[in-house]
Amino acid sequence: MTAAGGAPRELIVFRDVHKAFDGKPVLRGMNLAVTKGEILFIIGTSGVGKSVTIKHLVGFLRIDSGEIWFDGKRVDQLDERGFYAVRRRVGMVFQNATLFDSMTLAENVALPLRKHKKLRHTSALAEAMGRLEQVYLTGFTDRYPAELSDGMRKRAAIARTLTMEPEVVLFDEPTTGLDPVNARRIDRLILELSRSLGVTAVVVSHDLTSIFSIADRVAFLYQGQVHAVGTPDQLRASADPILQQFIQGQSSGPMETPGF
Amino acid sequence: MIQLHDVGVRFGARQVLDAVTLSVPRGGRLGVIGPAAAGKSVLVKVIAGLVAPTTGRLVIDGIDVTGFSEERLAPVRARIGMLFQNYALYDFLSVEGNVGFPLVRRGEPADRVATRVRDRLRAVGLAGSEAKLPSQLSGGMKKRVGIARATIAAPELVLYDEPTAGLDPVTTSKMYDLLRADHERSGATAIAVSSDVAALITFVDTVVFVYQGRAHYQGPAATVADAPDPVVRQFVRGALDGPLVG
Amino acid sequence: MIGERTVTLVGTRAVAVSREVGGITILFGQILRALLPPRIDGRELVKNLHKMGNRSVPIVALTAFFAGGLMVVQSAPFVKRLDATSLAGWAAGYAVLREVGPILIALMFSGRVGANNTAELGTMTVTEQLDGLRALAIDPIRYLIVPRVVSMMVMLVCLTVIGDLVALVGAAIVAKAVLNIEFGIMYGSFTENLTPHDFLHGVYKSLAFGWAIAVTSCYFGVTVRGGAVGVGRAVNAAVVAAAVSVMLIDFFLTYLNV
Amino acid sequence: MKLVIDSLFGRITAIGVYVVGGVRATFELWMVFVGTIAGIWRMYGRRGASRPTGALVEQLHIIGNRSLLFITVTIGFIGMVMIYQACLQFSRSIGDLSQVGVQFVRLIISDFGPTLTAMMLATRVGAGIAAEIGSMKVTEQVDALRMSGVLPVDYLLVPRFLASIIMTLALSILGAAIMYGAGGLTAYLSFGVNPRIFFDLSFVQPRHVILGLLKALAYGAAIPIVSGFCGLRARGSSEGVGWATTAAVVGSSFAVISLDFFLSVGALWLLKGDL
Repeated sequence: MTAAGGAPRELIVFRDVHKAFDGKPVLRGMNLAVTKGEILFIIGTSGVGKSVTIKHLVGFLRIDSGEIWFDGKRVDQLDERGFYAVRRRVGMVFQNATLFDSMTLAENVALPLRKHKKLRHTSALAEAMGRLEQVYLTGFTDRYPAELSDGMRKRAAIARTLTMEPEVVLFDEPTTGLDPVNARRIDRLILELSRSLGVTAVVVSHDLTSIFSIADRVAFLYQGQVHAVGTPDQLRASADPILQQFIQGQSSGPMETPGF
Repeated sequence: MIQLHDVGVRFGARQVLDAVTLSVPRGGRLGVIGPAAAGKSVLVKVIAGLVAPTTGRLVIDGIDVTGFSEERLAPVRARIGMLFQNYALYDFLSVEGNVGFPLVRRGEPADRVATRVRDRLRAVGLAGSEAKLPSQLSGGMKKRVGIARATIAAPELVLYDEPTAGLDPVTTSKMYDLLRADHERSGATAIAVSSDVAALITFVDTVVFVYQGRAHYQGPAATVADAPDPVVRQFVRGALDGPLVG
Repeated sequence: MIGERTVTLVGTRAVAVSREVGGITILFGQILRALLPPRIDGRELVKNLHKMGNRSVPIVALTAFFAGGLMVVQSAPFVKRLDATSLAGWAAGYAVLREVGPILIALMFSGRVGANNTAELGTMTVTEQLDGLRALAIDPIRYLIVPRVVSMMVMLVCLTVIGDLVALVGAAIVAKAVLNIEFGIMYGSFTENLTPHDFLHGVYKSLAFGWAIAVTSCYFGVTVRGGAVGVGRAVNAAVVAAAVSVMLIDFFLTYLNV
Repeated sequence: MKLVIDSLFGRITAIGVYVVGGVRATFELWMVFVGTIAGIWRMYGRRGASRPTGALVEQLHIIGNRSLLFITVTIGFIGMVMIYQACLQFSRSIGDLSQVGVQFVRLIISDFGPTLTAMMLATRVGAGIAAEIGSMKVTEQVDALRMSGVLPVDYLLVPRFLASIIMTLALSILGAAIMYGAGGLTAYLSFGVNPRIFFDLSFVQPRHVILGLLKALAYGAAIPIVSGFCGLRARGSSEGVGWATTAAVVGSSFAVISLDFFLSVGALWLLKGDL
């Protein structure tokens, strides 16, 4: 079943997306729409397909069937070269930051500046310093990623993604494994870039504190579909027992957790 | 059960732990918390005897094991079980081989080992996965195999290095249910390291806050969010402004 | 005699090998495509040239020294029996320049630089740094692979030239120490009996070896799966594949006598 | 002037650090060797000691059987190339190819057979051992072994050490045979050398065979020790394993070449040039 209709009005639309790995279905007819400028959280248990969902949008994974639309254009059928145009507008911050470990923080941030804005190395470095200041990393610009904490690496990765001046930023588990203070720092950064730069943020997470402090809307993924979607307050007020079990972190309840 | 006197560990020029004094009573449950790279994992490895302290003394159950050779440590280690951060499952052995390994190495007869393995796997909810290889399991399942292996030889002390890292809230709370049930039955001493403080304090009775290589604060788990120390308070609550460095 | 299992085993092996060969060919095609137009990232190229060259000089020099010395030791009984000291330099020089030098240096280079390259790219692959590049709309082949392939080819040729020199010096020193042949006689023996073609034959070979080592090491690096274990396996596979391709190329180039 | 002295001083310090590191690594390498020998005694020398049956057989299979194809292909090709070059050389200078086979077989048995086989094994087996042990080290499996009261050297290195010695000896003999055969074939096909003249074993002496086997034994012992040592030194995560594997390939190849050099020179000296 393919959803009918032309180009959607929302910025990003997933329509009836199916994806299986080695015959095991992960996404089973998922539908989701992202509005311009919002902070949307995709939440759910481990292995439910949250990261898989966002990786489809930038072409790291290919869907089995369905449609993905970005800014009025269908993107799921593009080839690798075609996706480079999408990736200039959609940035991605990976779970493990993916800084290049042979480069200092400043060189990391300078690389996309050099490649896309055609800046010379020295001026790219100068601009990179400024960008790192914005994510509170002044004084660490000459360090290598291995010398920094996870939280710092993630902030540098955010700065590097922002050099592309993307319209959308995808965050893959930005606070997983961080201690509470560093987790809240990342939350603050996401909020800042959404409010001051107008960037649309799609955040994959199961950090309950983040969800209830910065999300505009939340999509709860369960058994390969969007089980519930709404503002944090709407989710809290929902009577759905599975959703309630998840957002309260209870061990007993009707939810099936195949990953446990 | 465990006593650390002025323990310091130095890796090259880096002082990882500095004058840590700590004691855990038999049957106690200690949670180790603190910022990244503060020395939490190293502290656990010192207790397991995997990292030799540069200075200070380590006493396990009244025996001063400081400076013991690998061979002399073996009988001490036989009383300790450990869940490693990345599971450390032997990738060339099946689940059954992994869980039974500590018993097989002690020369227990095969049928006794098989019974114990089945027993343990049932306790962690993995009955029927005996023949699988670690690469066929999810993260949560690997952690539970690790727990089964750590506890199969009925250790008096179990060390858990990040038992819930990367798990979602529901799985996390199921994991702690499992640990709680296990320890209530066995009465073994437990030491757990975790960066998920909120979930950890549902399992442990005391916490130690490791900060800049030192045991900065120690107190009851239930009230750690209201600890008198402002650094601890800021850390546990995740407040952005405060005296915490790093 | 040959059981069904053996046949199956050989079959699976053959399929696996042809899959790798196919993958390497595809990567080679992609590299060629990325070279048109040739926009190589200068910083990466310089960095790799420096790293790959400097890092390997000591080990290549030591290997070459031993190789040169060994050739003299091996020819010693022959030379003694014929009492033809003037032949010692010729025998050692010919073997070193044409075969032993290029091959041993290529094997060492494959271990030092090729394996290291696989490990680096492999680590970047498993820690998603390659995807990180793609997410920044930078083509990993153009940005990462091409400079490495070019650097390896250039550097292996340079190292072979250096290695040849060191090996001849090593041969002369060992000849003096073991057979008591004067340096002057050795020098004369080298210059009289060896042609530039002998030297160039080795250099041409090393260019092809460099290409083979570069493409195989990059291929096994970017196709790593499964964390630390995968990286180790990839490095292992890369050095094995490099050794096989070096031997195969050597065989064909020898017969062509380029 | 002060600047020059400072920079010189810095250089000397750097070299000093390098040398100290090298000496320490050599010492640790030696300790791994001693530990492995002690491990053999612990596992096989005492009555009732725990012997992991199957581990040795498995390693024999991995190191030996699985290298067969690789060794056959590489050694076969290099054998053909070497005899081709030698024939070219002989026909260019002496013009008489009847001596090629006689000289070649002596070289193969006492040197090229074991050495080139070991060079190939250093690549395949050395990298394999370091990759396996290195990834066990960084994923804390080695620590898990220690927690179960197992000495990592006994469990991981001893079977590989014994298997490597046995299999390097066996594969060296095979490698020499393949080289000789491939060489004879090439000499016949490309230069028309009569196989009956080529395959003339009358000049082979027991000392050539002994030297060749001695070399194979030394290589077989050195490869697993160097590679296991590199694996056990791995740190970090995947980059640590990569480093260990690289170091193992370079280290064990270099060990083969330098052992060859010293054993050859030693034999030459011992036999007063009559090798």
